[in-house]
Amino acid sequence: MHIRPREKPFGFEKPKSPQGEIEIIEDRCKGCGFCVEYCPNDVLKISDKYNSKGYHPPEVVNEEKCCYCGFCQLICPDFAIFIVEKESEKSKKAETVESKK
Amino acid sequence: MEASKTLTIEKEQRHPMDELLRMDRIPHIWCPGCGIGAAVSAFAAALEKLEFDLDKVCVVSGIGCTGRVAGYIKLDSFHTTHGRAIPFATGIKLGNPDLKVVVFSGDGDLVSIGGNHFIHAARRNIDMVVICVNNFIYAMTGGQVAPTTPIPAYTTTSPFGNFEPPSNIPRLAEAAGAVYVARWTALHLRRLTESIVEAFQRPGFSVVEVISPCSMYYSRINKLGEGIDMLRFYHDNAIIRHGEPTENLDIDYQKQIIIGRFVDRERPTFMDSYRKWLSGAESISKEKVDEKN
Amino acid sequence: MKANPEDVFTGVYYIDGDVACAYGAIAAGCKFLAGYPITPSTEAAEAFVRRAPEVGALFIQMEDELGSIAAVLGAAWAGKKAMTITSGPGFSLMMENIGLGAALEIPFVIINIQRGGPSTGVPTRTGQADIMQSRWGSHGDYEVIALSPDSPQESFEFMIKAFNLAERYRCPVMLMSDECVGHMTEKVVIPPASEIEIEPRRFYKGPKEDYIPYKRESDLVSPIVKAGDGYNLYIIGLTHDERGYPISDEEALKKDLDKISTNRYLVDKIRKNRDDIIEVVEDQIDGAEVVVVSYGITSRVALKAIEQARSDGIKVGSLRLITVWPFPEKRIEEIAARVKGFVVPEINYGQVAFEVDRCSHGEANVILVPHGGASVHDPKDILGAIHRVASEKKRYENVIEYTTGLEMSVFGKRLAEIARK
Amino acid sequence: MKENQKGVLEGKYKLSGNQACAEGAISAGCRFLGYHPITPSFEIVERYAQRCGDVDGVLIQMEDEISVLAAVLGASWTGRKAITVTSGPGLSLMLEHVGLGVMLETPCVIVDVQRGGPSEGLPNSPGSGDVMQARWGSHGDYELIALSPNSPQDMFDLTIEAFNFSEKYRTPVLIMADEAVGHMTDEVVISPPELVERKYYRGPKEKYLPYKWDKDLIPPMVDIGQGYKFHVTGLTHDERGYPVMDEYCQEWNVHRLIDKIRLYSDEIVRIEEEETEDADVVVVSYGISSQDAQNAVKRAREDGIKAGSLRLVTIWPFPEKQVTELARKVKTLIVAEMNYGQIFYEVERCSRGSANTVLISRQPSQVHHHEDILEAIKKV
Repeated sequence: MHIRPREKPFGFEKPKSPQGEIEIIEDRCKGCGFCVEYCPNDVLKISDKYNSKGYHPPEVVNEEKCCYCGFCQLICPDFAIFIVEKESEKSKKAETVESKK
Repeated sequence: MEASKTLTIEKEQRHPMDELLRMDRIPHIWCPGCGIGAAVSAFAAALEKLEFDLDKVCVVSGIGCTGRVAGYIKLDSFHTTHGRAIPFATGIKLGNPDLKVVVFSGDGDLVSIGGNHFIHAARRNIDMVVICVNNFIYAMTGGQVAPTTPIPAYTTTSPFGNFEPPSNIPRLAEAAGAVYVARWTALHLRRLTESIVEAFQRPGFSVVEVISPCSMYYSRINKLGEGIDMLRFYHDNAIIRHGEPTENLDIDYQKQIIIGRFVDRERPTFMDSYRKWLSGAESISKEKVDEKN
Repeated sequence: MKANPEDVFTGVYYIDGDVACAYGAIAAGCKFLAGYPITPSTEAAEAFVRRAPEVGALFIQMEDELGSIAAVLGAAWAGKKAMTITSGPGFSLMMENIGLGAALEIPFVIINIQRGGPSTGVPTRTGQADIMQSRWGSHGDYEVIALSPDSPQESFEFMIKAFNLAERYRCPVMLMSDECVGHMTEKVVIPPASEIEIEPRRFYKGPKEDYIPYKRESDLVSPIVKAGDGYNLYIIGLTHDERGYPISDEEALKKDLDKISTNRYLVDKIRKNRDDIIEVVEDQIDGAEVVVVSYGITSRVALKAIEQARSDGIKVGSLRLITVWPFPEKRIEEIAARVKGFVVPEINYGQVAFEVDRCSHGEANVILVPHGGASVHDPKDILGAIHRVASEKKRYENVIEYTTGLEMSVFGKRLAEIARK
Repeated sequence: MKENQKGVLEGKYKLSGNQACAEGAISAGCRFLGYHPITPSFEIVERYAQRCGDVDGVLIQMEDEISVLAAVLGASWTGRKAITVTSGPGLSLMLEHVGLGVMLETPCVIVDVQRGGPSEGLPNSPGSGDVMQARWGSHGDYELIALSPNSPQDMFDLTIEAFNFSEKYRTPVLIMADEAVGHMTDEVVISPPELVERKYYRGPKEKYLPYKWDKDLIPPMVDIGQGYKFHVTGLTHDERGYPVMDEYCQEWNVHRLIDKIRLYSDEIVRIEEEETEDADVVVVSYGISSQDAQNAVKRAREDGIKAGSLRLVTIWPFPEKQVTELARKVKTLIVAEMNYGQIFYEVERCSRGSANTVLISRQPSQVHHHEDILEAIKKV
């Protein structure tokens, strides 16, 4: 019988939580509200300002809650919001240490 | 006309999808709250996952709101006549079988005026992916009744309510011989992306139906709110049932919508059969050309 | 026969040309509309469907234009006055069945709200480039009648005229409107039913057993029956004889097809009756040096140029085609002998202009003022063409294309000059 | 180019007009045939199907004629020369895509083996009732090229010519054959053809604009799948191929589509004149009628009548100048055609009043049509 090695719930590697930044191209937004409604962590809110087309683009209100799942990017029908993924700070530090070595 | 009058976006923000879009044509013409843009996002995400050589992918559209998709995707793209996207794509696929051909069009275009071509392309099993955005209405011409309009929805040409039974696209596709049939909504985008990936991987005629809100005509005439309200409705009423028999997939007005992947099978594609036929045919043809004096 | 008062929405309206078409059709007794959505004609179908229940009419949106026209042909055989509404691309799709309608001599009406072409072109803007198509679009030989309105009021009136002509001559009648007229909103006066003359269908009245489907009366048109009246009709699109039975190819090779088939009548019933059908509006033709031949929306644009040219001292006459087909050949011929030349402004690159040129037999110069569509002419171009014809000494070898301001502003010079380099 | 000649025949063959057309297409390098079966054009498909294996051609029977032409246009954009064959009713269905082909400037060839019309008409009898339809059938304004063969050899030669025109001018080209020519069997000489190759774009990829035309008014083309990522649309478009809905763009686009044929009509037009030098009466004809006309002219000459014959090989663009010149020289132009007057009107227009014009409508039953023409000549 094949014995499987004991695995941690998410595999051997420690799960990385993605880090990033939310970018909103305000002038493309048509104010449909899809991203705000379906953000799992309520990171976004419709803002009070107007863009050049007269719509209210969304704004980031709870950035710390963002899990960078990218659903806002996927659901935006106007290609106006996206996530720029970044390496988490810890891993960055580790990298720099390695490179110094 | 020279390409001078283009709207450029000043900031250096580069959306990851910009590579795949004709940026000189963005913003697109779709209304606020329309789901076609989301379907395009899912398509782009699927292409990213598939890691195809994008030079070898081409998009063909018919006429209508969804018909404009071809004009915004930066691939070899064709905006053809109403209903004839599938035959045009058939020609492309047979002309150069190395290409990946996608037909991206609407329900009226594919099932009404193009219904015959839909059936026969599925029957022949021509290797292409058909993404059918179903918004239950002819939106480009101003909200006329469509072959998918549920009973008794109002449209401008059914001002007293629609009474014609609507088409069930997955069932039609299955019966005609499609090898892969799935239906998602403009909200179930991760699964939609997954489905488009699978549709590309299956050799043969694959159909992915995308239920999408028409915020300007369908929901306004029927007083269903805005695009976002339609998405909320999908959220509450869409039930995922993979492998559901397609006869159960009729869509009733504002009732539950069964979504999922319904058909996934194998059949020889047109080009496979054709090559086989051609290799067998060579001997015949040599015999026949003997009328030389 | 007078119109049915229930069908006529008597009153004064402020509506666009599309809606006027729908009201005109209803007033003419149209009880069946099969259509398919196409910009810019949908307003007409929408108006029809909203008023249909009041008059007991039926609207069906078919799966495509081929289906629409086929349904119209069927409904006409069922005894209903029937029509369809479309625009260029839909019109192209209908061509095969227009031929069938012509061959079967079915009375029906097609409204074509023309848009800029070819192909998908400019769907939301105007054009006049389907005129030749309406005459020659289907394969084989046949003749049609085509009318061209220039205002919503005329759209209403011509719909009634169109149905009357269709019933009278048992042939396809086309209302060649355009996007400009279709979307132009103006005052439309719908008169009481007692003032609207309606041509009833020419039903056969003789004994049943003597009925022969295509037996001609003196005006070359045969009376019609409807399906379900017990005549056991056999109707077929193959070339047929008087009884409606197909003629075999062997027979066609042996006998004189003109005598045994109905083919000859399809053209003759229009050609021989053309004097009764043709209608033109003339203005100051007598003594004119230059005559402007126009139709549809262009005739309204031309008015401005004509007025200006008259004040410049040129004697300008105007000939407006109400019936584009059959073409007023004789009238043009008569005028050609008396004038220096014709100016033909149209929103295409030469269709009716060539017809005018043909009928003038080289006796008058013809200048075409072309326009690609998507807007109407600049009256200045028409005025320029009038001046050119008035001062021209030599005789042209062919239709001359006037270089419009639009061409100059787009290309900087004449396209012909660019190409010849 | 060389590998394209694999399987191409050479030599003398006994072929029907339809078979010759298929061989012509193969010789011209056509490797895609889309069709929907229709009498009397089917022998072209039959022949092509038999020869398909030799030349690696693609053959597909579509569900109707509408889709046939759509598929042909699609195939043409992949770089294959493509052809479709049909007859009157099929051509009526194809019309929308003829317009699309013109708008997208897609090279392709449509063979219309004409039969009696209108509607289903007489499927096994010849006709020429579609010649005006060929020019005016689709909505909107456009120009295209139509050729009219009168023998199997002509079918072969003109099919190659049609491909050359379509590649040179980037336009659909129609071959207006008829049932009689299609089913006529005769000796056909198949010789290596002179082919015009597609005008391809050769500049840098990122600078490619699908409708940026050269001085000859014809934009260079690329194939799908080469990474140009271009967009084309049936809507009125600018040089990028993107839709623009205004009169300037419409003028820019459609005026050129018209002029790229109209201005080059001298290079396109082909006519055959016989004994017109001193003629009083000239019979103008095309297609199968021209054989009768030429016979009748010979007989008339024997009888001492100064008759001549003008055969239109190119119907569209119409040989206006040639007919006008001829009309000045002669007293009467007799137009012999198999319909109730179509090309007759064009001849009437171009004769500009300097010659009388007479129409003789031929019917399928008139096997000895030349006698009628002769009679008409004598009468004049």
